[in-house]
Amino acid sequence: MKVEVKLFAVAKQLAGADTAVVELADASTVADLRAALARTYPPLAPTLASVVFAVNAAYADEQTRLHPHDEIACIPPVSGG
Amino acid sequence: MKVEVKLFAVAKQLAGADTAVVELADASTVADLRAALARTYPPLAPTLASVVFAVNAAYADEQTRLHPHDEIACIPPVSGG
Amino acid sequence: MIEITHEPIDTAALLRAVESNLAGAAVLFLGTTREVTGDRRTRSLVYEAYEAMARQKMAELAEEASRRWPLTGSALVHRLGELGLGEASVAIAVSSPHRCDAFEAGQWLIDTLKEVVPIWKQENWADGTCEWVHPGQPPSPTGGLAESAAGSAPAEPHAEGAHPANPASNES
Amino acid sequence: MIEITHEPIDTAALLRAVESNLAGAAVLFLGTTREVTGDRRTRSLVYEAYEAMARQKMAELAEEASRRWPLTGSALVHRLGELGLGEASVAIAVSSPHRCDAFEAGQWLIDTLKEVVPIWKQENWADGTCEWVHPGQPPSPTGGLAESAAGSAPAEPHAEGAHPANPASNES
Repeated sequence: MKVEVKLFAVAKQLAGADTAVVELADASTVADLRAALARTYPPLAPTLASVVFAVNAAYADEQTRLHPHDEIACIPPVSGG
Repeated sequence: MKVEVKLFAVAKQLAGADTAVVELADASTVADLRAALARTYPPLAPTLASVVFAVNAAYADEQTRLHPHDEIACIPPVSGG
Repeated sequence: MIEITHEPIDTAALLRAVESNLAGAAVLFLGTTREVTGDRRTRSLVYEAYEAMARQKMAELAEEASRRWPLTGSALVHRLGELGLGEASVAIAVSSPHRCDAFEAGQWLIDTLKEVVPIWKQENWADGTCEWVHPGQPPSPTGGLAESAAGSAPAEPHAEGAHPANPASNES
Repeated sequence: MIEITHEPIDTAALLRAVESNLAGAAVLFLGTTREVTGDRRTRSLVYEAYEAMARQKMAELAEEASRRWPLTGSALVHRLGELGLGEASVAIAVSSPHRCDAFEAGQWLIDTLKEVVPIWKQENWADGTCEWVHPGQPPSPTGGLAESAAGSAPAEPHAEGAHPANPASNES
């Protein structure tokens, strides 16, 4: 399946885009997505160790399974406030 | 010497006046003032145990000596804020 | 900015007074007239002050806070007269480079103001009675004058500004 | 009142939003753009958010604060876009019957907002460089992009919102 990942802050800057698109096997997890992003977007690789992911606007862990229509976002360490 | 004492809140209410006037010996202290007020204004007596006095807008203790032109105030427990 | 006023407190003016390019945080505290205390209802509060001394004490508190914390601004305003429900009787604003200091200084300022600044409030209860509030003295269930005059007030000094779990009066 | 806005924050609106006859205290916190951090000067900050999730997280924080403290009102507003020196990026107001709860809840809300709400700030330094601020990653002395791309970022998870004694960026 093809998933789109929203990018913010330094991740958006490094990728040069506000969305990343990666091809994943069905029933892939967040861990699989992390690995696929590093392969597909080499400039993102250094920062991926410190990001977390949100699935449908909730923080996800590495085991969370992804589905084709999920809203997925890459969340670098936050610095609001 | 004759001294005027500013009264506030329940002390003003009990005395029915915003100023008390008492006659003191020269070189009297705040302790002497407290005793003189109780004699001169019996309605104030019950509340005098819980008040403190300010002399020239600073909190005074029982040993503070009073002078004829001091600004003296009777300060019941405060409840601002 | 140190002020005693009979007008409604202009909170925007306090925030402007503590603005600074060196500040990363500002904290504004408002003490407001609460309707319900225990099972009693307040209609209004009346505040009275020994004004000259109150202003001086408030200025001393601002100076002391600036010694204790790295503040970039402080402002204290107390209102006097009759206040309706929800109205602010006191406003304190502080600013600082980092937020911890602003929170700590703001809390210290209101706690200490309530201990040392010569200002008094009178509760006008909804049942028509009214009484002066004096921490450390037993609250009167029936209004202030008769009860206080009846004597037996304890020889307790000024209350130490403790946060009362079940205050008998309008006490933030 | 939960809001993400590109306009200057209306602090009076936050205070009105938490007004209540049951409140004896209100606390307003403002996070503002500080000019000086260590020996560096900031020209402006730019804030970006994952807006839908940020709004949802802010609403969750307000609900959680109301479970932890007896609040009579809460309001959270975060501004996005470019902010000049002294401008407020975030405002939090809470009210409660007694002031301790308003201070504690206000401090918890800003601490937790800084940990969990997906919003990011970019420092535009006065020397012309700019960089995204990401707590837990080493700050770049020369601007963000080149340094970050050069790698060796530690595998540290999101910072736990500790109050940094010497923050490397505009951090209240």
